[in-house]
Formats: sequence, structure tokens, C-alpha cells
Amino acid sequence: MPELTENTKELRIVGFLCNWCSYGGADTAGVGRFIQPTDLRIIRLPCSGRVNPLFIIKALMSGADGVLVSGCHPRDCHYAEGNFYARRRLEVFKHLLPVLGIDRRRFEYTWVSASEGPRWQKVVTDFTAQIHALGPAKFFADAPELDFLKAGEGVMQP
Amino acid sequence: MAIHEQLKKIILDTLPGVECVIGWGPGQDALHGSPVFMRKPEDVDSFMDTPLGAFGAVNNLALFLPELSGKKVGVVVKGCDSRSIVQLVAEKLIKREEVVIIGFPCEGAADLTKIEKALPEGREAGEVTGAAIVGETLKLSLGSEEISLGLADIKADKCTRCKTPGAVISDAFAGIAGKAPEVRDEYADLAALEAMSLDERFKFWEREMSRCIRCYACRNACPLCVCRDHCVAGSRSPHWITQTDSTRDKLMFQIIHATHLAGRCTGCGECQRACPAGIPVLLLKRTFNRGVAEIFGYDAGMDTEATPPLLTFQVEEAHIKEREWQ
Amino acid sequence: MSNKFISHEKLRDWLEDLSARFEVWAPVNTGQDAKGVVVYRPFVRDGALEFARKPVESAKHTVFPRSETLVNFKTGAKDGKPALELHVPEDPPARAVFGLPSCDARGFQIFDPVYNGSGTQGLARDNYYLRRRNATVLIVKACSKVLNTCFCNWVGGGPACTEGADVLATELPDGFILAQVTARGEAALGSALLAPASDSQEKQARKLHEEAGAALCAPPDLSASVSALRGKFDDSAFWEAEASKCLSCGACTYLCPTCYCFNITDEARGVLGARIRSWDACMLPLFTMEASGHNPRTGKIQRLRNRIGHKFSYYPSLHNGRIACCGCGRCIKSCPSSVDIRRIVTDAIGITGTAGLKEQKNG
Amino acid sequence: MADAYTLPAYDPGQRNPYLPYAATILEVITETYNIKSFRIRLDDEKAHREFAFEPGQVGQLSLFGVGESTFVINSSPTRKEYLQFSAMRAGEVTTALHGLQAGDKIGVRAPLGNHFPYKDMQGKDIIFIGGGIGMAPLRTLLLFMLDNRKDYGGITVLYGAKSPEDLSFMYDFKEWMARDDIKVVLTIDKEAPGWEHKVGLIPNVLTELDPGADNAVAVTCGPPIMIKFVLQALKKLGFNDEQIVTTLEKRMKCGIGICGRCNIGDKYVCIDGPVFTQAQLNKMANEM
Repeated sequence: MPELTENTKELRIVGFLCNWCSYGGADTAGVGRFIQPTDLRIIRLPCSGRVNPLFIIKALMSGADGVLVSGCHPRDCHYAEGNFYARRRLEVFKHLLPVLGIDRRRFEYTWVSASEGPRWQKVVTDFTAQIHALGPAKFFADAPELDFLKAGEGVMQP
Repeated sequence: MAIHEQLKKIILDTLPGVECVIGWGPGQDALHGSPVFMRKPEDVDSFMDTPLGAFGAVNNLALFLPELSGKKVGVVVKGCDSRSIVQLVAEKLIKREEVVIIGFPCEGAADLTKIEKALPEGREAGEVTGAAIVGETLKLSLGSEEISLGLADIKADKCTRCKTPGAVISDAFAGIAGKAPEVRDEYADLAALEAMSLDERFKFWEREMSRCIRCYACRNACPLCVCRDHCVAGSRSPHWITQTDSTRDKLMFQIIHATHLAGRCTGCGECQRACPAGIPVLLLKRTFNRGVAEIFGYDAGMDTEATPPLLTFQVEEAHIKEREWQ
Repeated sequence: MSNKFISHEKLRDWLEDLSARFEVWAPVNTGQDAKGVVVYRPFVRDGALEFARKPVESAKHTVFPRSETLVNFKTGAKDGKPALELHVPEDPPARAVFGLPSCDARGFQIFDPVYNGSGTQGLARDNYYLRRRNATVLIVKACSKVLNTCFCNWVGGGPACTEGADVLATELPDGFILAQVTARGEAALGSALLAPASDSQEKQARKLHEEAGAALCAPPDLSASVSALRGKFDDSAFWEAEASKCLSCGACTYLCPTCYCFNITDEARGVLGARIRSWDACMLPLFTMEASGHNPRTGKIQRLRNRIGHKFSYYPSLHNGRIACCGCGRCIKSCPSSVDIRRIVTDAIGITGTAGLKEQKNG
Repeated sequence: MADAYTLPAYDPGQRNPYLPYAATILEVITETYNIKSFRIRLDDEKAHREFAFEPGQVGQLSLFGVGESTFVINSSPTRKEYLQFSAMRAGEVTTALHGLQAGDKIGVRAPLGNHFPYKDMQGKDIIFIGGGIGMAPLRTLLLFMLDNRKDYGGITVLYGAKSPEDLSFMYDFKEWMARDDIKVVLTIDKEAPGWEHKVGLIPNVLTELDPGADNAVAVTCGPPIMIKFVLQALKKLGFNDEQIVTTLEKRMKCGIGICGRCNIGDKYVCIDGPVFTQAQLNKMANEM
């Protein structure tokens, strides 16, 4: 567990995982009780080809500190070619982040198969360490009208 | 015969076979041209009948083609505008046979923002009462005051990196197309932004986007934004953006726009020109254009047969190197 | 009461002084250089105030924000039963807007009767607008120049028109002369930093007003616009010709000082939410789109017809002939396609060779 | 220095027209596969008791977090235990509305708009012609008239829909058909097993019914295509445009004539309508 201590404040990392490979890989890692950092929130999608690049930026702009996309290895896509399209889209999309002032390293995409529990552990651990090294992200201001929504449960505020 | 006279003749010859020919006519003042839909021969009189002539042919008229699809129309294009048509045809958004493309050798078009910036401090473009092009200068009157500006200084940025002074495709061409110049887009505009730190860039967008009035002129001026009345920006399901006046939502829309244009944008710059708040929204599209050119060697709007790179793939990608985790 | 004077050097001191009682707004250059875009912003001492160039946007949002909360709500459950709490936001602070042109101030007079419930005979008044309107002091700056898109004099205004102004400021070479117009204006002028204006300053101001007024071309008679546009309603060839080049974006409506339409939408996260009123534009297709899919204004032609019709026919027919346009010209100046509202209205009425338009066309 | 222009005053005591009444759903009635009716009561008992409206007026129902949508109050002002609204599932709000059940909270801004000219109709024969969900606004007027039966002449109700499954308010119709002081005719577009009433399109059944235009008023509401042919049929039956009353639907937001989207020329459906006579509609801009 490099650079991660028990005292480190958890950051918000969103993971978009394909149902057939990477979600299975994460499950394999879990069943195998591989130790992993707990910052990642997983959103399961049918395929990495389902990942609209806007999911990534929406997450980053709304307060996520990092976003990880993971799908089947190229040639292994359950839908034959979804990850081939994803690879192109995500690779192009990477270019946008630094122009917006967002560190390029806050987003990564990779491939993890259902059997690759150890690889999943490595990816999550490395990526989480990478995000911790960058620290909490800045995000763009939301409307002041919606400020009170952040106030937490049960508090009515003007 | 002057180019615009030759164009008029071609337009008159084209009119009988088409619903209308779209060209440029007079706008609200000496500096502005405006799209004109010529339906009758007498409508052709006003074509380029402006002080700036072809230099004032600013609007990209390819914009109007998708909404007119099903009708045969003529359209006069600058080289850059023809690229939008090429892209629309390549994506099967318009039918090639429904458009009569009329080209001319473009020497560049005016950038009204640059003109205003070139005026003395405190003066604005709306004060201009008269204009005339004399050789390589634009002579302006602001009431009794006379000001001369070099044409090269007030040309749109895109003209300085133009690879297509003639039309990429055309059915008729006035004059002789100049040889395509050897220019390389160095993305100097992006380089200037990237000279800033990440924090500064973040603040740059916060400041710029704070002026956005959410009018969607950027979207509606974009010839490749073809969803038009069905834009996801107006959708509550999916709910990408709220109706609030927040920087986040405004920037989010720009990212949606740019992302939907990745691998499709020809860099015509109409989005930025249309922005009443002067926000450099083209930068985001150029970011993707540069990325797409780097990875796929692709430049949109040059070939009607080409497949946009994000609509296809290769099993082994030559220029995508993924991060190693081991 | 005599007029006041504030020198350029002391202007920021005075605005700061005002800031103790008001949230002060003023035109600011927000761009990267001396010719950056001028918009209205809350005053900060080191802000790049600019009075030379006309703000790109109108001052509408200083009284009618682009988005505001109507009601906050909390849903969910209490004691095992569905629960609902509603909360109306508190009154906003008093505002003073310094340096807006007369057209922007007159624009609010188009809002006033509508938001005061003219449609419901006063039964339903818009508290949100009225409370902001009453808490805002408008310090108009007389225009010292006119732009080629200005036509305030066509619709009853002028470069130094005091209608809608609480204070009229006129910029002289060394500062501003401030004339109180309404009783409300007094609150802004009670500052020890202000000196009494001298006779020669008064004279200079009057001269500037006259010169700016003279720079506008003679206005055409628009009194026939109500009936003319009613008559043109079904003339589809007329509207197609006028609307072909329209992009159907919202720039004209959002920059307009008199366009007052809005949308109401909910935003919620979990049990908390806000009902938000935000600007809307009749030029956008979703404005009138019904859940069934039916849209009474399907195309840009019908939408442009409604915009022009509303300003120059429907509104005046409901409000004693007052045209719902203040002639600021922003819709023309910032239209990406150069749609010219003056031309559409004069074409509809059948006025040919309008002096201003003709001159400008020939450059 | 004369203050020639009087700024409209802000009175904090004036009721906030955008603040909905909190209300509770008492009952949800499944009318058809895509239409439900909701009976609601304002949470503030005093407000509920004092709530007054006229037949034909509308209300904005609020689903907090989703939005508002406009519906006619289809219960009668003479029956005050609840307010009833009926909604066909179409957009975001109606879809969410269909997910609600008794006990759930809802917001309501009402009454809004004008109402049926029921006073002008006194002493006249009334023919109601409703199609599908278009029966909802007619229901409020009909209930009102039945509660003031002596004020009106003969009452005929013609209601139709595509199939028996598309007919709403059957609990009412059962009651109405049992009465002998009104005439009720039901019709469906195509034969269906077990159907004992008329078969045929509403305009055709109307022509066959020939209610007589003398001293009569026709009140109609339904899909645009039905209205178009009903108008033609009524004209042939001798009804003039003053004798035909209908109620319109437009996208509305504020409901108080401000937000600007429901106008037809210089008329606003939310305040000048939704009820118009055909004679009034003829004078309005052709932008339905």
C-alpha cells in the first residue's frame, strides 16, 4: 500500500466498470480478500463502450477527485467492439482535461478481465495513490441557489 | 470581371434550378454582412453589396443546409465553409446532390472583434459610420474621424492558418483557385493557454464562462451541431445541466458541445464569433482537433469519403499508448 | 435641490461609500485586454470599471436575476408519513446600479405592469420581482455617443432620457454630474463625498445631452405597428423572408432589457430541492413544446414572429400602446446573423427608406 | 421634481403566487391504463375550507423535484371534500404523478384561469361533447350543473374514446346513466365484445344525435382532430360560434400571465382562458 496510511482522508474516486470483465475483476479481488483502498465508488455499466466521456467530466466537475474507467481487454469485449470505440473516445477526451485546468492524471482508463483479481488490486491501489498524491480536486462553482442542497440531510436553509 | 460580379453571374445561372441560393448581403452597418437567401433574380443585386465585399463574407452559410434538406439549394462558400459541407456530406447529414456549391478564391474574412480591438481606447465597432477597402487597408469613418487598419491585422485567426483558400468541393467556381498554401496549424492559441498553470487555466475558464448568458448562439451557429431542436442541453432526462446561472453548468455545456464535435469540427470558428459574450469557446474544440490530428492524423472536412475517427477503430491502434500498471 | 458632482478620482470612494447601504453594480471590463467584454458586475474597488463602451448585456439581471429560487422544499418522511416543508428565500439586499444607459432603465418599465399583475387585475403579483425592483436604485449614465444600432428615440427614449432613472449621471471630462430624478434617488446622493455641481458643469451636461440626441436619426412613426403586425400574422412569405437567416438562438432575448419570459424548473438532491425561476427565450423550440409533442411554434419563423409580435403588437395592445422595446439595439448588434428588428418592423408597417437604416446600409 | 412614474409597490403581505399549497393525496383512481385521477385536500384545513373556484378553472400540481404541470380541477365547486385532478401519462411530471399514492404529499397552485360561462348558460339546453381525457373539464361543469339542476334546460352528454378501456370516469357515468334528468350517450371508435352502447366517431354520433341548436350551448373538449370535426358537425346542426364553448391546453409555467409561453397573439391561455367560445377563438391569432 504505497503512500496510503490509515489516517489519510478518503478522496472521492468514481469508477466506471464494464459488467462483463472489470466488474468481475473487482469482484474477484473482493472475493479473494485482496486489500484495496476504499476511495473508489464503482458504477457498473454494460460495457466500456457505454462510457460517455461526459460521465467523466460531469463527475470531475461535480466534486470527484479522480475517475477510473475499466473494461474488457481489447479483443475480449463481450459486445465484440465496444472497448475499441471506447479506447478512441477516452484517449481523445484525455486531451481536454489539462486545458480546463484539471490535472490529466485525475483520469485513467484501463482493461481488467474478470479473472485478474491481482491486476484489479494493483490498478485501484496505484490509481488511488496517484489521486492522493494530487490531493483533493478543485471543482467549478455550482449555482448559489443550490448551495443549501449541500448542507446535508434535514436542514432547511434559505 | 471582379470576383463578386462573376459570383453574381453564377448565382443567376444557378437560381432556376434551385429553391434559393444562400450568399452574403448587407448587414446592419458598414462592417456587417448578413446571410441573404436569394430566391429571385432581383435578390442577387444585394449579393456582396457591402463596403467590405468578400472580406465581409463572414457567416458560414453551410449552417443552413441541414434545415433545408429535401430541397435543392445553392450556397456560396469560402474554403473553410466548404469544409463544413464536406463533413456534413461525409456524415450523411445532407445529400451532396441537393447542394449546388459555389466557390471563390477567398483572401480571408474580417474578425469584428479584432476590428474593435484595433480602434482607439474606448471606441467600439458600433460607432463605425462608414468603411471602404483600399488596397490592403480598411478605411473606417467614426463620425468625422478617419481610421485605417491593415487587412492582415483584422483577418480572422482561422484565415492565418487556412489550408483551403479555394473550395474543397464545388460545382461552380468564380475565378481561379489559388494554390493551397503550405501552412501548419501550430495551435498558438492553445499554446498561450497552456503557458498558464493548471490553476490559472481553471480560473481563466471560471472568469470567461461567468459571462455566458446561456443563449446557445454557439450551438446554433455551428454547422455541425445538427441535433438543433433536440439538444441534450434542453433535456431534463438525462439531466446534464440545470437551468441555473452557474459557471459549472455553463462550462458543462461547452464541454458537451466540444465533445460532440470531437473528430468532426472543421474549426470554422462560428461558435466563437457568434458568442455575444466574447467567450473563446473555440479553444475547447481546437483542443480536440489537435488531439484527433495527433492520434489519427485526421482533419475534418477534407474528404467526403473519410470516416470520422471516432466512428471507427483499429484493433491495433498505432498511436494510442496505454498506461502500464505493472 | 441642486445637482451633485463627483470627480473621477473620487468615484470609487463614493461607490464604496454607497456599498455600505447598497450592493453596488456597475459596468466592468471582464476581458483580457482594454477591449474586453463589458458586463455588469458587483462593484469592487479594483475592478475595471468601464463607461466608454456600452455593456454587451443589459442591466436586466440586476433586478431580474438569470436564475433565482422561488421555493426551497424538503420532501421525505416524518413520523412514518410523507412530509413536505416549503421555504421562501429571504429578501435580497438593496442594490444600486451605477452607469447603466437610459434604455436599460426604461426596460424595467416594460416589466412593471406585467409583474404587478396586469394580466390578473392585480390578483397575482410577482413578489420576487417587485421586492427587488423596489430595493434597487438606478443611476443612469447619459449616453455621450450613439451606436449605429441605437434607436431609443424610435420608442420614446433618448440618450439622456430620465424615464426609469432614479439619478441621471452625465460624464464630464473630470467627473460625473449627478441629477436626482426620483425621491428614491436621494438615498444614493446622501454622501459627503459629493460636491454641489457648478453652473458651468450643468451647462456642459446639457450640451452633451443635446449633442447625443442630435446624433440619432429622425425616428419613423411606429404607431401602426400593432395593426400592421396583426395584419402580417398569416403572411408566411413575409416571415420566411425575415426569418430565413435567424439561427433560432436566444442571444436577442437574453440581451434584451425588456424580454421578461421565464421558466420554472426543479432541482433536487435527496430530500432537499429548489424550485428555480430562470430566464427563458421564445426563440428556443422547447419554450412552447407540450408534453404530447405538439408545438404551436414549431419553427424559427413562428418563433421570430412571436418575438416581434409580442414587442410591437401584443404588448402595446394590452398596455396603452406602449411598445415593449427600448431601442437599445443589442439584439441587432449581437445577432450572429444580423437579424435587424428595426427592419422587420418597418417592413411590416411598410415604411421604406428609413433614414437611419438606409444611411447605415450604404455605410 | 415630480415622480411622474409610479413604481408598483411591493407588499410583503400579498400572497406569493408561486408558493404552492401543501396538500395530501386522499385517493388515486385508475381511470384507464394511462389516466389516473387524484383526489387531494389542502393540508391547511382553513385554506381548504376557504378554497373557492369556478368550474373550468385549472391548477398547477407540483411534484417537488420534478416540476409543475397544469390540470383542470375536475371536481365541482359545489362538492368541497376534495379537489380532483386527472392526468394522462405523457411527460416527466405526469409520469411521476402516476407513481404517487394516497397519503403522498403534493403541491397545488390554484385556482388559475377563467371558467365556463355557466351563468350565461342558465335556462339553456346543454350538450357536452367529450373525447378521452377531454371529459375532465366537462366533468366539473356537469357536476356543477347537476347540483344546480333547475337552472338549466335539457342536458345531453356525449362521451367517446377509442375503446371501452380508454373511457374515464365510468363511476360517474354509471350514476349519470341511472338519472332520468340527463341524457347520456357513450361511444367507441370500433366494435368491442360486450359493448352495449354506440359505436362510431364522436362527430358522426353527434350528427346522428342531432341535439338541436335552438337555445342550446355545446361544450366540447378532446383531441384536436376530434374538435376539428365536432366543430364542423355542430355548424351543420345549426350551432353558431357563440354557442360553442371549448377549453384549451398550452404549455404553462407561471399560470398568472407573466412567463410568456401560453400566448396566442395578445391572449394568454392561462388568464384569458383556458375557456373560450369558438367566436372568441376565431378572432385570435392562428397559432394553436
